[in-house]
Amino acid sequence: MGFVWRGASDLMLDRGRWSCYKACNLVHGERKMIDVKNAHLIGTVLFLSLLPVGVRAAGPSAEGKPERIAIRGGMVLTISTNPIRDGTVLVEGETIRAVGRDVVVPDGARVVDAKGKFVLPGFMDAQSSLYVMASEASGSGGGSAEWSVADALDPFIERHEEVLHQGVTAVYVAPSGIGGFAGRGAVLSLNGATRPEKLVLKADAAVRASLGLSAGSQSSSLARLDDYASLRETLIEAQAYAQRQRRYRQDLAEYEKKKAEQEKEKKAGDGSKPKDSEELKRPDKPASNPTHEILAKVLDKEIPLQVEAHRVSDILNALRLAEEFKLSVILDGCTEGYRIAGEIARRKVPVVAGPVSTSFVAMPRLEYRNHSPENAAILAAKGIQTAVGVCGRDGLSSKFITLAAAMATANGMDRDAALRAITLTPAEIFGVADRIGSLDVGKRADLVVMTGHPFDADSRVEMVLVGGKVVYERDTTP
Amino acid sequence: MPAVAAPLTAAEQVIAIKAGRILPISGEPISGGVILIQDGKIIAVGSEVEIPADAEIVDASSGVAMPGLVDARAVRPVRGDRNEQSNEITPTFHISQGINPKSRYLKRALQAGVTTAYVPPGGSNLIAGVGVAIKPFGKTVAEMIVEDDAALHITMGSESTYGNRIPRWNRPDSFYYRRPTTRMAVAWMLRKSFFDAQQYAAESPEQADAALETLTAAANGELPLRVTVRRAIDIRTAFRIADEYGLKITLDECTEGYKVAELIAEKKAPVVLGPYYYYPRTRDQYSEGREFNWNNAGILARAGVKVVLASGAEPEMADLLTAAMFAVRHGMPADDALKAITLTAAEVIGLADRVGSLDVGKDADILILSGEPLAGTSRVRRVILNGRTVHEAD
Amino acid sequence: MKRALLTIVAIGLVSVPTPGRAADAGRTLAVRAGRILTVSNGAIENGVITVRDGKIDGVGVDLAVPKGMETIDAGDKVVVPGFIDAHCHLGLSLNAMAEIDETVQPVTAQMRIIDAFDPTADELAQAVRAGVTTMMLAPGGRNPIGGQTAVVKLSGDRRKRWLVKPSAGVEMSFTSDALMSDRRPTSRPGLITLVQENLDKAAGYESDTFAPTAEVLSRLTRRELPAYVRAVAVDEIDAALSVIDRYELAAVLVGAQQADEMAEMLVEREVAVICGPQLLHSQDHDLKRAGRLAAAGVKVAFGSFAPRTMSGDIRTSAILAVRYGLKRDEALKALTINAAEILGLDGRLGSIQPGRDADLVILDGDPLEPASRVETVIIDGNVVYRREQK
Amino acid sequence: MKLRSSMALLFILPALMAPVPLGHAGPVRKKVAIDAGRIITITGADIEDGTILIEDGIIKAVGKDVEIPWDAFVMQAEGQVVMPGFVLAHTADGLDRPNENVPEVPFLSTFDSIDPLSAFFEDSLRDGIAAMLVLPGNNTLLGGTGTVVSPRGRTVEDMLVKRYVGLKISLEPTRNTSRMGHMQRFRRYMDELKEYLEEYDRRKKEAEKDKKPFDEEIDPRKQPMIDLQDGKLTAYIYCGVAADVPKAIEIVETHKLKAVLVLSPDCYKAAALIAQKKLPVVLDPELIVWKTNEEQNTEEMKVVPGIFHKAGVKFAFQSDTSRYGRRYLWYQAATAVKYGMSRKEALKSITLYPAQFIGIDDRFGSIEAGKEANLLFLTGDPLDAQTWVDKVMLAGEVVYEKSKDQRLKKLLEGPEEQEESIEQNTD
Repeated sequence: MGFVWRGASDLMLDRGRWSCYKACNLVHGERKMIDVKNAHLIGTVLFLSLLPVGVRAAGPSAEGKPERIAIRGGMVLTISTNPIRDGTVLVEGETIRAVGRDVVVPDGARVVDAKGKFVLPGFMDAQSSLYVMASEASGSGGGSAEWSVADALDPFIERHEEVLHQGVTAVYVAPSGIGGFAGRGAVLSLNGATRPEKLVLKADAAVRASLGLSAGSQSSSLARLDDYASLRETLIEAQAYAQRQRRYRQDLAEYEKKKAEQEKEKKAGDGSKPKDSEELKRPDKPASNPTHEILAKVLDKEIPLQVEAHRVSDILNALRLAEEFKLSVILDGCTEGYRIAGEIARRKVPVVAGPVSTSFVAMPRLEYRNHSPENAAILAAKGIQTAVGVCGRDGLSSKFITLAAAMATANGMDRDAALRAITLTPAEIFGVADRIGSLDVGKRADLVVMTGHPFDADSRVEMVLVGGKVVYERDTTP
Repeated sequence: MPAVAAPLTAAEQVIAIKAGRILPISGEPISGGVILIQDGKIIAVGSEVEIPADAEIVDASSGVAMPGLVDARAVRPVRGDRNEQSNEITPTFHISQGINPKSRYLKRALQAGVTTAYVPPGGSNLIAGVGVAIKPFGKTVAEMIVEDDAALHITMGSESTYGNRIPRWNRPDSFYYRRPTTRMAVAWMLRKSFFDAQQYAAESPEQADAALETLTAAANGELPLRVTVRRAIDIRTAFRIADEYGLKITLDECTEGYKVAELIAEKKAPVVLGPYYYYPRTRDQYSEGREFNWNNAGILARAGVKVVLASGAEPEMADLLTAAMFAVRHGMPADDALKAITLTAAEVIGLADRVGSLDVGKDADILILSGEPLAGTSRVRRVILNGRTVHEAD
Repeated sequence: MKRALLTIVAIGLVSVPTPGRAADAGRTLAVRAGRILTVSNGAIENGVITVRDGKIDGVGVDLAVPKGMETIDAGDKVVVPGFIDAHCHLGLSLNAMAEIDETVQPVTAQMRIIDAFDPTADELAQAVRAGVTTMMLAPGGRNPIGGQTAVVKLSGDRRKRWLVKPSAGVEMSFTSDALMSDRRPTSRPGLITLVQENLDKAAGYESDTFAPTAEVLSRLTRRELPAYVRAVAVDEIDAALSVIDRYELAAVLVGAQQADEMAEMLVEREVAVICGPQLLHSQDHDLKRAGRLAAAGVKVAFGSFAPRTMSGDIRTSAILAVRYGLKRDEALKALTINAAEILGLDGRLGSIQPGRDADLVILDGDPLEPASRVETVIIDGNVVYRREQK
Repeated sequence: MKLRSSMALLFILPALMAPVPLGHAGPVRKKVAIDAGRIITITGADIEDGTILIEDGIIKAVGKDVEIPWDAFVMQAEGQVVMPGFVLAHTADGLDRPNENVPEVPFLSTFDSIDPLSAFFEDSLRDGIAAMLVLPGNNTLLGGTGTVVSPRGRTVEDMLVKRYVGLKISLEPTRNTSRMGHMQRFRRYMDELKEYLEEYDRRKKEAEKDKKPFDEEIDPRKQPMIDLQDGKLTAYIYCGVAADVPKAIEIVETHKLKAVLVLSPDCYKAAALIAQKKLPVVLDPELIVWKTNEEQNTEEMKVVPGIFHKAGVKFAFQSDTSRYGRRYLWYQAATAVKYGMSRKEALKSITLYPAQFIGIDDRFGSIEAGKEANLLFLTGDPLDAQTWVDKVMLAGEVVYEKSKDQRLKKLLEGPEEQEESIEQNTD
């Protein structure tokens, strides 16, 4: 990619590519294959299907058998393995069937020629607020582990497709409450569904909490200790709660057993009194508490705890929490992480670093005072599992994900690491790597075809698949 | 909608509108007539108008054609404060400088048939400044303005006293520490202003004072005076002061006008009702407009007052046709009601020579409706402004 | 009164240090690079730039480099003119946004931003790392007439050469930021009236009477100083243009987001636009505006508005604008020569050609590639930043 | 006593002697035949110059040539249009304070809060509303149960048509609280209820097993929510924004509820979704939504009823006490017709459909033999703005006459006439 001077000539080049796409369509002109016009038609249909109106036009796969798409001859960046030159990705229905150099393209499959193009997994913004209602994303205080971001989603927001068109196919969103527990975050898929539960790829991907966040221009110096204390308290309560529940279950079992025995004795009993006829008392049920139910799961490492912390002291506190309660913690933001990268690395805590540049955020927080654009690079270099998020001023900012990653490389991050940091790594961190994040057989077909490497300014997204469906095709008609 | 970028001047091309029915407002309805337009002006109206061969035909033979609506009190197309609060008496204030050419309100009003809108300054200053008449189409304010310096605005009653206070908690140097805080002071300050204007006119000092110039102009009737009043007592006070200084005034809002209809008729003062001429909504109206009458418009009209129905501070959009429809429902004669949103309105804002009726020589601002204007079920099909179709319902 | 006195002193102190000569007399430098984007006349492959006395001496492919001349060999890297941040508030204070406007009075033309500038502030270092060599400091836009902007170089105060223009123009604001509920003006018409009153006064200003504000504004009406006018929405731009026309001001629009909708009016008035940080906008159609503006023939530059964004982060804006339709060469001009012309410094800055200041940036790739890193920054022939290799 | 025309006396007096015919009250012993210029039956075709025969307040026959019994009192309405009274499927007006500020109060009933003398009911009668479902407001999570009343009489008992109808659930969180917290509250409540019932059943079973007497009552405060789950009550779910609609659907599906959605204008975005779930809908009085298209720099008019009609959603209109047409159901319908909805459907949406939604279509909503005679006598076409409600008949009894409407007189006539009319009153 390097730095070849690209001018208007590049557009011509694109046209060139396009016409050869046309040509190859004519060459193997299978019946099922759609010519360019239809391709656009379907493209637009599906595009429309993303509009808030909610008209969900069924794609070509409307009829029974799963649709097959073969993306052929591209530079396939699987992320999980080494890049494959002119490789082919075969998509069947929802999932990736085959990836490799010599994949046999079955008849009836739609063939997309990706010669000279890049094929990669869809990008994931791990610091997004896409689909979250503005009223809920305000970061106003309050919140509880019980709350779920799924209740704050607005599937009817406009322009979300603009993000999709930049190749983003998944985002992680979480309640934005400041101080203490904010609520449960979720990984969303940009499939244009009009029902939140259909958008959600993974609910309860993490419980979000924050330490030492300042509200606006107000210093958090007073709040931070309180934040930490309240987090601990709640977690201790949750422990006690979990214990109570466990004991109750034991006692109940005990009771049931004894009662059964008594029954037996009564039956067997020949009128004469049973030996120990002490009146059995049924243990009374401790009140159940949803908040603690959730936190119990956090304590059992079923759900990771995502802690937004920026200053060194807050990050250290987060790490302390992790150790004290044996939690699996995800550090979010982690602005001053570069100062204690060793500490973080030693504890093997994953980090969602961001923003790469304070230019992304609406109004720089006080915690950004010691912000360094090299943060992500340094953390990654230390071997920390590092994802890069946009952390933009609104949901649509997620469209800048490749820009953010590219800027990370400009500040010293390894190119491949940076690409991984917006695909597989966030997927791993939020526990969806079994389905998305890389181009592996069996994974969901969330993938992007680009005219060049995603970090090159001139690269354009040609095509986006979500769950095997073509949800976007760039209109290259002049 | 067509490209908003296009200039307002229309082409030489003659346009012929065939209408099933034409309501010229100025004259009797014509059934099965034709309107010819050229250079944005009406060049012919009637049933026996023959259409030039090269004319572009607009076929509305199923519809009704009437003049574009005139909203004589549209307060919405301004962003931010509609008054310069730093002073109570600001005659030099031009609301035209505050108009937002991209105003959503204007685009909506246009689709509802408003082709001329008069925008007054806000009501929280006693003498608020001068309003402007615009056509809601164009890229810059300059393009839109039909008549700047259209009228000087006075607000009586309690609204102009809002915010004024004695400096108990706030900085004593806050400019809100000032008169008026009572109706008495309102009247007194009005008198003083016009007295000063008289003095100024009398000794005409070499050092010109724009504010006093404006007041003098208003006093001499060169600049129309519009007074926002709601309660009957304010209406009476307004006339008292008007008589003292020989002012010709138009009354805005006038919620209790029906109580003093005869007085208003006798003073020959036109009345601009709205919003909700029969149903107070805004806080200020509610504070003083409780004693309303659904037939305010009808009663005033029958008493011989020139009545205009305007949108005022209506939250959604100017729905003048609906306003007229309900005015009629509540007892206003139908043709008065139609005039009230077209010709009479045009007269009150001083543009009767250009808009408000379908007459030869006037601007080609024409509405085409699917049915009779006062029927709840007929909708705006097409809006023509200065001879150009600026909205067409799909 | 006190304030007035101070400003007299300030104005008394106006002293533009004559650039060049003095400090750097005789110093020379040669820069070899795989690619030189001169901006003024195209790209040169494998070229050399020679520098003498802080000025560019020669540019070319086969240029004789005298023996022993200090040489930077940038290998296959790219050299571009130093970027110019056409509008920012850096080096002012830790809490800049609060302190850059003297809001007690609405009209403070006599105030000079330069008097609040600290050339040693460490946030400037970050701007340098981003490849910015020159920037215009401006008041914050919460006053209708806020004060005088300044142009400085980021060479630090080692030599007293950082000051380019202590008074580069007058910052005006027609945005709602300049309206306050408890200070005149509270409304846009009021704002326009206020500005007109002051400009009228200035028109009739004689130098013998003492009135610092009028004195400054008179330079504005005489077109000796440009007006940097903040206006974002169409109605604000419309209002601004009405004033600009009335007093025939030499004006530049600042942060005029919706300017593309009035492009042709700007073209016919030759009014340039300093675009705000593009990351402020997240909607496609907003991101396309900068491109449309340039395509319509309006001269475009970028301002970082830092500390609202990261110091000197104008390259990101250019990159985004390119992604959304701005031509690449236009984008590079916007970062360099256009800004220089807007600031009236195209004789000194913005292009790589003999006689211009030796403000150079070396990157490891094309400046409009987001992944390209700034390797070395040279100001007036002195290396002020070099990326340490890890 | 007011002055009355002798003609009116003839049939009003017996009506007054008779006990109140509505609700639990006994019927009118009387035969009435209406000669109408036009009859809009809603369910069938319109009938020109038709006759409606009423006996004991029940419609016996409708048609062109209905034979009039000799002992029937004949009402002449040649010049007039007779149609079924309007039905309002959802309103929180006529309550002193519609919202309890404790979020979970399903056990409250609007029956205890309805103010029979509030101007709202007087207006409603004047505007031709024959029956309405009064529910709690839109600011309480579980607001309480509703009451169907007719705008007549001086006590709630007089007004009562049906008690304990519908339970109000509002998904719009009370001011500056989070939607996340709001939904979580709801789920908490349902979980606790489930737990409670499980425990209750367990104790009951145990008691039976041990042959102990079991006289534990179900907590009455929980009863309404239980009835809701058993389908004895219909949920009226208010959606403040389109995004609330999916949540409403989630609730309906997970708890298998009978439900009517009460929608804010913004919810037009979810029309397709609602259609697909076949849920009945009560529209907001605001029928037009303006959408700004920044790219095109235009304002687009979204006609809410049009969108729902196209999507195939069955809906009822709603009126409120604010300005202009929003006050009138007929105007809501007219507006829908103005933007392309069929006249028949529009009329159904203010009569039959709402009656069906609130479960009184056996008595209200259309002119058919066997239904109660809840009729409007209109001076003209119902969708014409110049038409007035001349008479309102509820269960065969004329309860409103424009000619005797003193307040309307006050509202429409100048001060002088007012004085006169006041004198008329005081004799």
